[in-house]
Amino acid sequence: MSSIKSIMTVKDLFAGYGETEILHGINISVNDGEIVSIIGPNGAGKSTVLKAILSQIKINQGSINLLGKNIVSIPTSQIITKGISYVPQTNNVFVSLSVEENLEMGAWVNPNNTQVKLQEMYELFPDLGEKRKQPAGSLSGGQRQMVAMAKSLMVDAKILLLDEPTAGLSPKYRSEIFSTVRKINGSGVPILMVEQNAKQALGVSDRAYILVDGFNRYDGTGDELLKDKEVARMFLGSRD
Amino acid sequence: MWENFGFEFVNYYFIPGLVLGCIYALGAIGITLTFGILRFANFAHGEIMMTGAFLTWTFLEISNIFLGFYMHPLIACTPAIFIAIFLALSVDRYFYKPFRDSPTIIIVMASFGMMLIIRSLVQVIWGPNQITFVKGIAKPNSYLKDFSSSMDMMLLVPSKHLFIILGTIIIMLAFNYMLTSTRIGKAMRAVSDSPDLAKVTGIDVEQVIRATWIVGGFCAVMAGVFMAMDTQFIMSTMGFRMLLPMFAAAILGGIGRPFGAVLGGLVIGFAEELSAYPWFGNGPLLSPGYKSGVAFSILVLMLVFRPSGILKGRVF
Amino acid sequence: MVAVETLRVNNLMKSFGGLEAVKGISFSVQEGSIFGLIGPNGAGKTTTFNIIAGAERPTSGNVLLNGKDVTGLSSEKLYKLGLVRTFQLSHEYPQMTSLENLMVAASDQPGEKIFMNWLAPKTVASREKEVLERALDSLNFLGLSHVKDELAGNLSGGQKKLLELGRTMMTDAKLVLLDEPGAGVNPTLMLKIIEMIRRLNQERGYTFCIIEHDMDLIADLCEKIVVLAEGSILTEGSMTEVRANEKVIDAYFGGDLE
Amino acid sequence: KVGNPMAVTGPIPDLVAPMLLAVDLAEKHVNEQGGLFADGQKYTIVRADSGCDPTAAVDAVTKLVNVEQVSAIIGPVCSGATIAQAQSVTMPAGVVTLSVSASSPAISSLESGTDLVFRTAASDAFQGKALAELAIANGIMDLAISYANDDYNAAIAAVFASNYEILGGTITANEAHEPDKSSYRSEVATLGADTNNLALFAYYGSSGITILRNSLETGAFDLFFGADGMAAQEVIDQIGAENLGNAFFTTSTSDQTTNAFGAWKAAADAANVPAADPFVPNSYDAAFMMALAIEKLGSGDRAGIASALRAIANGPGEVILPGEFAKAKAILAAGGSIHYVGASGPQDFFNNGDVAGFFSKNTVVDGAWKAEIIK
Amino acid sequence: MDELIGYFLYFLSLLSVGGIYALLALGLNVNWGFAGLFNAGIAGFAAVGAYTFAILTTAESTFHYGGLGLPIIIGEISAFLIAGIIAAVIGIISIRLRADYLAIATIGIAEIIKLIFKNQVDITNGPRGINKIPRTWEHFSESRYFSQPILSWIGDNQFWQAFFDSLVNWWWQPLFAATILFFVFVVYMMLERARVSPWGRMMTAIRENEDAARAAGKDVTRRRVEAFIIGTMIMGLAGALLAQHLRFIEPTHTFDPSKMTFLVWVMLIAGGSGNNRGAILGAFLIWFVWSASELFLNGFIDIVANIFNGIDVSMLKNRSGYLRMLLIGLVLQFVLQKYPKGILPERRPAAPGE
Ligand SMILES: Nc1ncnc2c1ncn2[C@@H]1O[C@H](COP(=O)(O)OP(=O)(O)OP(=O)(O)O)[C@@H](O)[C@H]1O
Ligand SMILES: Nc1ncnc2c1ncn2[C@@H]1O[C@H](COP(=O)(O)OP(=O)(O)OP(=O)(O)O)[C@@H](O)[C@H]1O
Ligand SMILES: [Mg+2]
Ligand SMILES: [Mg+2]
Repeated sequence: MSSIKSIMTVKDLFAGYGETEILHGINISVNDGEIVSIIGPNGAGKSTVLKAILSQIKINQGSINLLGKNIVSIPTSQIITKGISYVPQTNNVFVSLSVEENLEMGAWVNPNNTQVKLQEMYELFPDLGEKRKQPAGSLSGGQRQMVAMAKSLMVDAKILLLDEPTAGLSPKYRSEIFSTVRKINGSGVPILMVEQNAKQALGVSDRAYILVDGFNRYDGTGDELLKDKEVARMFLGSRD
Repeated sequence: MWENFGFEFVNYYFIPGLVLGCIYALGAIGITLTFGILRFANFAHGEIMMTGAFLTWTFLEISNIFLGFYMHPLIACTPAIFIAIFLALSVDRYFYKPFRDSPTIIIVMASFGMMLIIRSLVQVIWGPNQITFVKGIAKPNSYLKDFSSSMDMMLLVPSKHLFIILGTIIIMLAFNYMLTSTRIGKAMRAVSDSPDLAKVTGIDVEQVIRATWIVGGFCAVMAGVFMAMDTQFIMSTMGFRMLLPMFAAAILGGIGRPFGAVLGGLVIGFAEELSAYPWFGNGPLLSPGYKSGVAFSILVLMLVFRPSGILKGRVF
Repeated sequence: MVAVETLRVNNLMKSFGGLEAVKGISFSVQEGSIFGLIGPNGAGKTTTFNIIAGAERPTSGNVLLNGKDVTGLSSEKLYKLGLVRTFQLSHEYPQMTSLENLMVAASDQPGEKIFMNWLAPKTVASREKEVLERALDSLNFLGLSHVKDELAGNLSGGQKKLLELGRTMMTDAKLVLLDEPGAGVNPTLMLKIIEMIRRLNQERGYTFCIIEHDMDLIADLCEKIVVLAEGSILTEGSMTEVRANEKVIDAYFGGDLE
Repeated sequence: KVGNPMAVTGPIPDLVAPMLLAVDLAEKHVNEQGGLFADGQKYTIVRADSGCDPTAAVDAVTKLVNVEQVSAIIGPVCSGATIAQAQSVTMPAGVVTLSVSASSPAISSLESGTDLVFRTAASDAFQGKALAELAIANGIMDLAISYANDDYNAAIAAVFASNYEILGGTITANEAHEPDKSSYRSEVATLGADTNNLALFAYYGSSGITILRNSLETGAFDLFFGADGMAAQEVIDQIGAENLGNAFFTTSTSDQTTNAFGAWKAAADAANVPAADPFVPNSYDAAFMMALAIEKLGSGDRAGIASALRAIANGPGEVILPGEFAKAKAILAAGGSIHYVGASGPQDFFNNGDVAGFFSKNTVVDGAWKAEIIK
Repeated sequence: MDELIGYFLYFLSLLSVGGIYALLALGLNVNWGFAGLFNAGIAGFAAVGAYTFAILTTAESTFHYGGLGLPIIIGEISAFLIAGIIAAVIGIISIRLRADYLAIATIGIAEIIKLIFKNQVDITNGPRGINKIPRTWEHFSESRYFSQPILSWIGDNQFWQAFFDSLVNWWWQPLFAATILFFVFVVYMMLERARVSPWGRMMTAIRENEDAARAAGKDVTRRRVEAFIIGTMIMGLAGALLAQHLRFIEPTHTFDPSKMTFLVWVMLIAGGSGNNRGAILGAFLIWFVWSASELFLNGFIDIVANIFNGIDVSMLKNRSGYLRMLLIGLVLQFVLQKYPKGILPERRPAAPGE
């Protein structure tokens, strides 16, 4: 077995908004080729972890390593250049730009083969191809989510961060997103995603972390956590 | 051919309206951009315009001292543009940037403060008095006059007006191309939609904002110089006088729409000039005392019945 | 027992420019029932809700509430007729605390007339006390007590969703429209929400109309389900019937029946 | 110590700037020629900004009267500001106002018997009439009027219009215009439909020059005349003397052939003050007369200033010309009486504090305004 | 002694004008702080109040309409009501506009109001303005007041004449300032009560998220018009008081938006929008800076002149008005950067009744 290459490590992260600290020492790591999920109750700080990685909030303590380099307190736009692609939970498309322009913007940091990528995306999401000239603001909630995903895939990312990519999607698309996630991952991109469709998420994940109130509560492989009775009851909505 | 009515109308009402509209339109571009991208009504915009005109005048005088003749204002304005852009960028850096994440009203107030500061500085440096920009009166362009009279018409257009109209058209086309077809232009629109999202998409928002000020500053100086060429004098209050009609033009056209701004500028320019036209009987349609009310009435009606502007722009 | 129709929608159509988002749909919701509206993304569900709730005008067709034609009435009038809705994308008041967010939603507040505050402060205060209690109860129920004094703008995505739901608990509604109450909500909490909807339905007699992509919730709660696709009704019936329908599987479930 | 609220900021800074210089010149003359009283106290003029705005003027004068404790006010520039500060502050406080350029007829009836408001500029009621007579005398029998819609220009235009019609002239159009616009082409085109003569009442800086230029460019008018606000060197500089052959404007300066004006002109030229610009001599007169009045009174006491002012202005006594402070001081010290004859006219006050103006007709000769007394 | 009285009188005038501005700022606070309505037509609404008051209360005049000679209190109430009526009309037309658009519309409307006052010469005497406006308390010393009941019951004309002559000439000034402060106090109390009430909460909700408020049964349009009207009525009242203070009003400069409207906005933002106390504090503070800066600046220039003996400061003096504007601009930038939420930031009551 070859040694596992770590893509990103978050170590002892303390961070929050202004005065209030939300994360109290979080540890997360993503290795090459992995899909890693973060799950947990609402308000646990899952989105906050992603925001911290992207330098969008103040980090009080701890380190974040991307490919061996510390990226704490580097401006957001540079972090993106370093190969992180991110899809926020809400407000994740440019509403007055057309679908196509949204995707072009996704390719901002590396615009070289935009046309090829565009074609790929329209194949991946045929619905978007039909609406390519329509402003993203007039799409339905689910359609927007697809635009947001596609937009983040326009560059060859070293790691993809997804904040609830399937929220609001129909079962069909949800499954498709999960299989897309697998596909993307299969092409060699490690993925860190926050999900509330916990069972399905765990199903596709290599490993997962469960956060509660800003602390790491459990972690393990997807299957381990799925089988754990307590985890299932507390976080996966299983009825006993 | 044309009866007398036509010439009079074209020469005294249509062309002046067009010229005024062009100036408004150029000023409105900067306003529409800051409104769209930085999301605030920039009250200091008129002052950038005014400062540009004063700087241009200074360079005209300098050229007279060192070269012995007055350059054409459109040449003298080149260094003025650089200085004005520098001014706009530093104002942004020190006075607006700290408020990027604050509510709009704060930055609107800051721009109001900047308006006072810039204007007072100009008044302290250059004095509050009128300064002659170009002497004398502008005679109609003789080539155009001969040409049109041989066609049995009579066009009385001074060359300065031709410069203004052509200049505006060129700037507009360039600007529209930039916004819809260049990378930075699209990024401007993206930032205008959502700065946060732009940031996490990897767009350097600050760079886009700087580009905005550069374009806005350029248009403002051009508007200022055109205006100075037209009125032939400059004055420290000229920016503020133009500000409200320019706002009106920007909104009328649809915020974030450069062609809208042109259209808005033209509508306001025409309306102001044509309100004095004796449409019925001999007297002006509306007492010229109400002239500045015309722009506002149109604006208010427009806002009420079609808030997105002539070309659908962004509605907040 | 004669079933009373709380809501009836007749031949509703809506187009945006060239796009026909809703192409003539009709359905009805019985009093006291829980009704589900499902369908692929972009099928026109939210648009249908918006029309029923008075946020948008239909191009044609009409909406009957308790037999009365309410097509085109404004949201606030409909609210007074007992119709409450939530939004798919949370609509909180960001600069107000969670508690205030709920208190605002209460109906019959005499203190909302400015003169009452100067002329009859007593009346205002006593109603205010009731509203406060109810708001605290609702927060408690939703597990939001600890953020009651937090500004709503600072809540997490899911917490905002819950707050959205909490607003419907502040009034005595006849018909509640829920637009994806479960999106982004933790599965465990989702069970609680299902429970709450059921309780509100049974104890207070609310009629519910729910859009949701979470089939657990729909299957658990809804007696009757309408499936929309591309603006038209694909089929309707109970969960089992709908699940068995080939067309629905094709358009919606995508062969994945969980 | 005297307060001097002037519209430093506001709509007409061009007009005010030289007026400020004139006031400073008067202050300098007084102090250079021995100062006030036997012990040579400094004559101090405290400047404030009245902004041509009632609110600002009231605030400025409140400070002058209460904080600076000035003996008198030499005045706000605009009529509105003058009226407001007088009614709101100086009259209740019993302080004399000597306005330098407020020409509104309304000021004549401002005070009833308190003898607290004076001015060195003639009321528009006089100038409008003089201008109407001048127009008729020049054979201008029809004209269009365009006036800036502000207190000064609206007032004088109204007086002019009624007098002109009484004298048999025809007014083809009479319209207000909104000052400070960048173009008046359509206005002049409409006004000029039936006549080539334009009676223009405007401050040159806010709309006057633009209207002249637009008229000349469009050829709507070829003869222009009007009042005070336009007769400034700036107009010639901007429009060009060659284009102003057919323009004349009245001003309420004095007869430029008199000794008084000669003395003023010499002093002003030496100090680089434009001697004949609108209201500049009036400003000097006001500041200078106030010094004389205080000298005469022997103290800065507010109460006596009104009568002292009348005494030195209305005579009888030895004639004092602008700049002759030392001479006046000597005469007063010897117990004599003086009669000041000002740069802008004799400056004898009527009962209501007004002065009769002298008016001149200004035409462009050799690239400068040349004044010629008419009344 | 005279000096002390002088300072006292100046202080009173600061209080009076500050109080008038405090009312304007409170009115704006109802518009902006409570309801999020960007009203930039303050000068116009104040003008409506001022003109209403002037026309109703001045003695009969040939220059303008009426001079109806009504009692001052009727003038004040009418200013209050007429401003409200005008605001209602404007509000119904333009209230749907959001933030900056409403601002620009209201600027335009204020400008149109000004133009009407300027051009309807028969009614308002046009740009030449209305003169001899009575001022509370001081007006009793005018014979047209003391020759009327109730004062005439107490004594005859000579009695009153002699009485008023016997008073120091500034007797009315403290009373006038107190009257203005009284108005400020009453308006403050009423607004504060409204702010912490469900009404205030509802207004905040409407300001924050209109759609949600609508879905919660709030009649958004009506409420916004209501807040617009209440705010502008207060501005109308302030206008009436300003007319008394100045005793002369004209349309062009008295109600110059770049001074009045802007200044009031600065006051509210600096003081803390949404906070009534902030509005009042901001008004007094900024007015003090505005007014007293002239004294400081003049003193400063004198000092400079003394230090660098012989340099000519007349240029500085003559442009000191502009330096003052510069100073105000800098103060504003400072306050904004230091207190972006105002000196007294808005605080919503955490729970009712608190
Ligand atoms: N304001 C609008 N302008 C133009 N098109 C619109 C507008 N609102 C919705 N649409 C279009 O109408 C269609 C239906 O949208 P709707 O939001 O009702 O879908 P939905 O069924 O709620 O989907 P989802 O489950 O993804 O929320 C979509 O294709 C959308 O693009
Ligand atoms: N901008 C903010 N300012 C202050 N507090 C915030 C802000 N955003 C989030 N919070 C707080 O941080 C905590 C964690 O929020 P976060 O968005 O990370 O939750 P989450 O785990 O993503 O939840 P969900 O599943 O509901 O999206 C919450 O209690 C929330 O109230
Ligand atoms: Mg989240
Ligand atoms: Mg939807």
